[in-house]
Amino acid sequence: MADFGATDLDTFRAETRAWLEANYPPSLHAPMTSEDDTPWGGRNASYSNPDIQLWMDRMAEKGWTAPMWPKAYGGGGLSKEQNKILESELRRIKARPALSSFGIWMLGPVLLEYATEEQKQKFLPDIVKGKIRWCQGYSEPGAGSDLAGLQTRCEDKGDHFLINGQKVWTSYANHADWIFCLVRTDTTKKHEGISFVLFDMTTPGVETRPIKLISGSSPFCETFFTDVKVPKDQLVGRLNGGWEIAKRLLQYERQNISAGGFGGAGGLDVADAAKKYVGVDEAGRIEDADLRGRIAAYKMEQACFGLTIRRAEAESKQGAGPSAATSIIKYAAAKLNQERTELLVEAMGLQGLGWEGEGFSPAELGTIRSMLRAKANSIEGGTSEVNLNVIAKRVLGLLDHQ
Amino acid sequence: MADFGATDLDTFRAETRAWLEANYPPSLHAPMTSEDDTPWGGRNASYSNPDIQLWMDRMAEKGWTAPMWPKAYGGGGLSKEQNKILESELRRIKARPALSSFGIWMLGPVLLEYATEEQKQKFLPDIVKGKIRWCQGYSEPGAGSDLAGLQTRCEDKGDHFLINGQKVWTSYANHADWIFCLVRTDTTKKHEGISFVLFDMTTPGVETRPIKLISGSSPFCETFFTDVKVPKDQLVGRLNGGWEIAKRLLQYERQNISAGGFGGAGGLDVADAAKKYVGVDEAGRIEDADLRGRIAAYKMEQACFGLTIRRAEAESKQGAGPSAATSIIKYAAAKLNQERTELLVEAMGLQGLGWEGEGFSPAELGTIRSMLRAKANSIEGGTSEVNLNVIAKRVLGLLDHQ
Amino acid sequence: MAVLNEEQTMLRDAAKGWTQETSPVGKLRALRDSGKNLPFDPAAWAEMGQMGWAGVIVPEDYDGSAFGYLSLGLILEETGRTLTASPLLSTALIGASALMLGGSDAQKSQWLPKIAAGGIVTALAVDEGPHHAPEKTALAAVKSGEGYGLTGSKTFVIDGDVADLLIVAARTGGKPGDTDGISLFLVEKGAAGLKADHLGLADSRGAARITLEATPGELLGEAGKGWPVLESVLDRARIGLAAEMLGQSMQAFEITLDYLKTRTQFGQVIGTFQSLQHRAAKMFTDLEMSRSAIEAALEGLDAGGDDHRAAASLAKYKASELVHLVTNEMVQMHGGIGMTDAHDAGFYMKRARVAEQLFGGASYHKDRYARVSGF
Amino acid sequence: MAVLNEEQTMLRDAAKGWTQETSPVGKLRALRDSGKNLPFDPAAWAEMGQMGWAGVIVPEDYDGSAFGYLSLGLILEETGRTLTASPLLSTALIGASALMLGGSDAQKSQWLPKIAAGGIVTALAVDEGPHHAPEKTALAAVKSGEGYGLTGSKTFVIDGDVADLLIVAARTGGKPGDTDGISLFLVEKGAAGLKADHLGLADSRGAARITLEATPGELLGEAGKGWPVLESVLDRARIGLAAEMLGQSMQAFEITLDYLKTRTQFGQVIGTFQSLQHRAAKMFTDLEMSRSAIEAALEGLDAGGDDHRAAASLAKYKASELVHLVTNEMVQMHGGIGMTDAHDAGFYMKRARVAEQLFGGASYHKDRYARVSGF
Repeated sequence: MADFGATDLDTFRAETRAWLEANYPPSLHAPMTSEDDTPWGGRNASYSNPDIQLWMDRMAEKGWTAPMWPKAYGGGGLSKEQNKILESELRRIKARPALSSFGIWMLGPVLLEYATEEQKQKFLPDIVKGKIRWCQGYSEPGAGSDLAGLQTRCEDKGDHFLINGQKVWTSYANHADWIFCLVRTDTTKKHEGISFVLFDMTTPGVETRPIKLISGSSPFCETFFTDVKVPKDQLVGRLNGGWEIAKRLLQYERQNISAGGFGGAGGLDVADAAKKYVGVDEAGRIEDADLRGRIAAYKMEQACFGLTIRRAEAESKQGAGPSAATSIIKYAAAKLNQERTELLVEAMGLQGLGWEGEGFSPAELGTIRSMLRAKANSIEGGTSEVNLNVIAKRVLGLLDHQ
Repeated sequence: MADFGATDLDTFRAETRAWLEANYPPSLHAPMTSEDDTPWGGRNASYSNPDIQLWMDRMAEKGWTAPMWPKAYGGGGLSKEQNKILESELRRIKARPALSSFGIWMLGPVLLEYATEEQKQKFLPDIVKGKIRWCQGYSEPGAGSDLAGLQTRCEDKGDHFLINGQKVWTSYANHADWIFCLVRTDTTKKHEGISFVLFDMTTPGVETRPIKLISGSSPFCETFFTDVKVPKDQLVGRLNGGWEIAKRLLQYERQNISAGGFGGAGGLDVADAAKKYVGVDEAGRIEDADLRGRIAAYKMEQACFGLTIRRAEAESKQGAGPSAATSIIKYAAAKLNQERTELLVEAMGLQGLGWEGEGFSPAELGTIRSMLRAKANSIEGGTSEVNLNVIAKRVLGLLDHQ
Repeated sequence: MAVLNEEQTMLRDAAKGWTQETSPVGKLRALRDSGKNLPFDPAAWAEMGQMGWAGVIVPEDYDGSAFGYLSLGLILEETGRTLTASPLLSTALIGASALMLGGSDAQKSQWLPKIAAGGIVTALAVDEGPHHAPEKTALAAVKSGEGYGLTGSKTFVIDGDVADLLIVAARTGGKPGDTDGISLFLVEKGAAGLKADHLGLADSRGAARITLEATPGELLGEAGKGWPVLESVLDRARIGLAAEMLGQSMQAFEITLDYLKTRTQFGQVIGTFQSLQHRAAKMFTDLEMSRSAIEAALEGLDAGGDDHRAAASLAKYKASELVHLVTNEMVQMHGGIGMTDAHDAGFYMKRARVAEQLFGGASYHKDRYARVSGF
Repeated sequence: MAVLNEEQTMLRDAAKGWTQETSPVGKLRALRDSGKNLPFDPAAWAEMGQMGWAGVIVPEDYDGSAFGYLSLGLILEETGRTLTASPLLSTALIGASALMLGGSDAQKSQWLPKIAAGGIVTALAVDEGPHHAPEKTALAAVKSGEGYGLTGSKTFVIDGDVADLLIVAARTGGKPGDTDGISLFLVEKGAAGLKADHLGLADSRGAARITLEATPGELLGEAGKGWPVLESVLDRARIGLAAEMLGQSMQAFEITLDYLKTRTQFGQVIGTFQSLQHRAAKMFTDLEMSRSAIEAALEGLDAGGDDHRAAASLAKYKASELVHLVTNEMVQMHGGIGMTDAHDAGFYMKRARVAEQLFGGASYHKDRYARVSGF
């Protein structure tokens, strides 16, 4: 990759801006009205607005759904600096994402690192184009925080693998085309008996069952494998070498979470909600002084969190490896999103506890559901307890009982 | 002991009231002005007011410094009901304690249970009379929460024991006449190698060194034993059977703490202090709304604590063994006293942080010192961490790693 | 556990047996999934009536058992354990208390026996916004002939959509914010201009929005002087609800403790991890402290006296903080399984959040306790 | 750790080396035990002056190095680590800022070079009661001839008893509570009617009570319009003090972490107990979050702009909460040894409590942050 100078970057910005102006479908300036319009791609994708597909295709054409992946695999081949410009130009026009994809966020980076050339050619371009939607087969009923305790058996049958077992918390498995999956290929070892395989969800013996959550939504499935036959060239990396890939992939998952924290910028501001639903005194202060203090404390923590993300980026850019601040981000993000959503419920009072039916606005009906959804933030992708263990041991150097 | 009926108890109350009116020295109605006037008794006792000694002697004469101990050992021989009446009559005239004594609170009860008749005759009457002041030789520099890890050596030299080692946190060791002391008589075992011995603090080889605390006071000592010779009849219970006695004694210590919580009723009320030092708004509310909320939360917890003590007493009186509520009392008492003293410092602002010199009232100067002293509440007599372990394991039935 | 007499022990054991065997959490799930928007199962309420639970605080002269508030609290604690939906709070406690405290002899004779028999459901209509604020009552009562006409609306009225008798706080004088000028009225089901709409809440029990338009109401107590009665009734409601929340917290804690003792990760039962042990021990501490406050408040009601404000605010504050903590820990300690609708944890958390808000949340009662204490 | 330039890295390393080697906590202990009631050791301050620390924010035109607030913050963080007492805050930061923001050219020329050289000590006299409340200033300044006469008293003035120059907030108009009508004055040591008494505080540094009686003061800035300058100076003081508290928290945490790694109980190093591990990890989280707020606030000062209110309140709030938690955990995790005067933990806790209160505690800044944020 050529090292672009400032002038080249200015040119790139101008060209990008022009291209976006010409190619961003005007109908997508309207806010997204349904989760069903999330551009997940895949074989069975369908959206309320065809421009969603158009925008995905146009971006994929340029490789900008995976801007920094090599052009050889369909990516954009952009440098870090160019990617920043692309992101800022997309933000400028408030563009919707062109493609939401576990393939891009999680699988792609590890394929680039661990897969054979043949595998890269086979899988990466379809990820970039949004043609294949992937899901992640990691957790099992008996293997949550202790992921390496997984039991899904994968036997070598000579010309193929045979997979039997059960996964849980498989995000959108019922909508996915393919799965990247951790399986046990050696029962005599723990971490060293795990392999990383890919297979088609339409393979006979694969069954998915959506899990209804306490929030009422069903973004996850139980996934069952009964005598599922998988070609042996769909193993990534070495046999029994899957744990290293799994850990690397979890890093990508956590980075993805940390980018904006949970919940992000969306939703009603807590202080605004309290002003509206609780009321203010003559000085403009939220009338419930105790709630006001807790909202202020939350907002201050949230401000610290944003400054910590900024600092961690600046420090790691300086090159001395990942910042120590990075280790706390998942833990802090989960806590903050839970605090925010609890405060929102409290600020809205019983109006924030409406579940369905008349008498509540859509935003009000979303409040308790978001709060319940946020409870998963300290469980999914590593529990807060595991996060604290990791900080204590890896960062602070404390030991286990000897 | 005869089982007194209601009429007998009325008579007892009348007689007690009359005796107290005749015998409580009027000069003791004035509040105690110095900690030096705490009636610890002992060989070297001296008080600013001779009536302190007079009151102790009169009460001791009747055995009422240890009201429920058998008369045979100098105690009052009162029943539970009679003792309640005595206590209520003492409260009625706001009597000062006649005798403050580790001998009565801690040592006496275990001597009654474990000592030989000869030992009881030798030690108990002098405790009741306040003639001998006792201290407790338990903790060591390497044995705090893990008390059973103690190392003070006690060797059997045929006609005597020989003791070498060091104790720490020995309350008022520099003022005590005798010590009850845990020593190691078998180095090959842990709990089963501990014995419980008594000896005179004037024995050659005993040395005490007061420990200055962060609050500025020195209620504790380091205590050193160098070739201290102890007669063998001063062993209580069996050789290597001291751990059982030690545990029983710690129960008495904790009961003693739980009676009124730490800090007790004394000192400035936190809400009053905040009203005075922070000010109130037009509705009479403490001006700092956040501090007001935290004071209210503290006061509500304190109210719950008082109600819990009451409930625990009522439940254990009902006879079904100690109430489950009892297990939380030491933990909760420490937390509450720390909260109270921290709130007091905060309410008084920098005026509550005065250490010495002009510019501060005596109450103000006591504020930060009390707060610092309260930090020990969650360490002394079993740390809060150990309390939580005990609740988790003994009450909730959770186990150690297997 | 409070020291109980024989009657109370029997009542408590009967309530425990019935709720655990006949009315587990699955009943609430079934109520929700029935899609009927009912605040409780009428058949279950009929059984409660047969067991005499509707008349526990009602004097014997009016066909009650006069066992008192502690006794009713014991039943509420047990129904709270299994999240049993019922009008015990709205009717057996609040309706009966309002009539006992504010009713004329005629009103008592008319209504208390029906309440005691479990024959009717009553509802207290007090709040007009999403946050508890009884003194902000604005709904107007205007003299009309011999009686009054009530116009306005109330919201989040527990059991209001199925009530046979509403007790409505209305304003006959003063302005919202004043305690003077508030009056209580009895409004019967089917009265002219009365409308009740179900509000679907997260706890699957819901509440009602009530609108009245020149609806005839019968004065309960003295005109303009309803506040002391209303506050006394509300304090009873807070204490009774706190007892229910205590039971809920107890069961949620016990379910969680069982899970800690059985779930294995990293080759260890997770209850052996010290950080979880300490958190469990702290929850236990809170449970014990809250129980003391709640039982003392119930005993205080039975002991008599006019002012239960501090005791009620203490009980409701502690219960709210407790159930919030315990349900959060229940979900977190269960991990993923606790996030699924198939598990009961979600039901405990959703009911907790509604109960926390009803009759004032932790923040409201902390402020009130401070006010009552003079700071 | 913020991204530093070469100058800043050198400055930080020099400060670390000097404080850890030359000015450990034992120096504060010696200061306390000397019985001289000095707020700092003059010899140490002289060394700091020689190293150029007094002039870090002073412009080069006035003999400073103009390295800026982040640079001064780095030094304060290092002196905070070892509880080094010095007038860095009162003079190098507050005094210099007040003159830079409010001073005339003549005043700058007269005082800034002296400050930069470490030749004088300055003190900001603002509060009149035990709680920080600058707008409540009542001390009266009355016009007298060409100048003003100041009458009243100030309390808890840092370094006020040894200051060569006092910056006094006084009222030339309005009433206590108003921000209009506040003016700033320079009052020199030895001025008529000026009296300073040492106040012995728990942190062994103390403060001063200042009384003035018709004491001549020279206006700093415009009469009656002193509030914006005062608030800007106070925000700098809060941010600088927060940097000192961050350092203090860091060192207290590290000492504690070392103890967790060495102290043995029950046959185990206590740092292997999971509940202590989680508490340590939470402290680390707070340390990192606080560092972000404090460094951002320092960088914000260097970046310019008028309004640092939110950043300053955020920094001081976080620092106060942090140092409170860390010093409590320091004592608790050390157990008995942490309760002894022979150990350093008590010094950290006592300084923490004083620093928490100075220029507004956590509660004050939480309220202020909400106000500034419009709710």
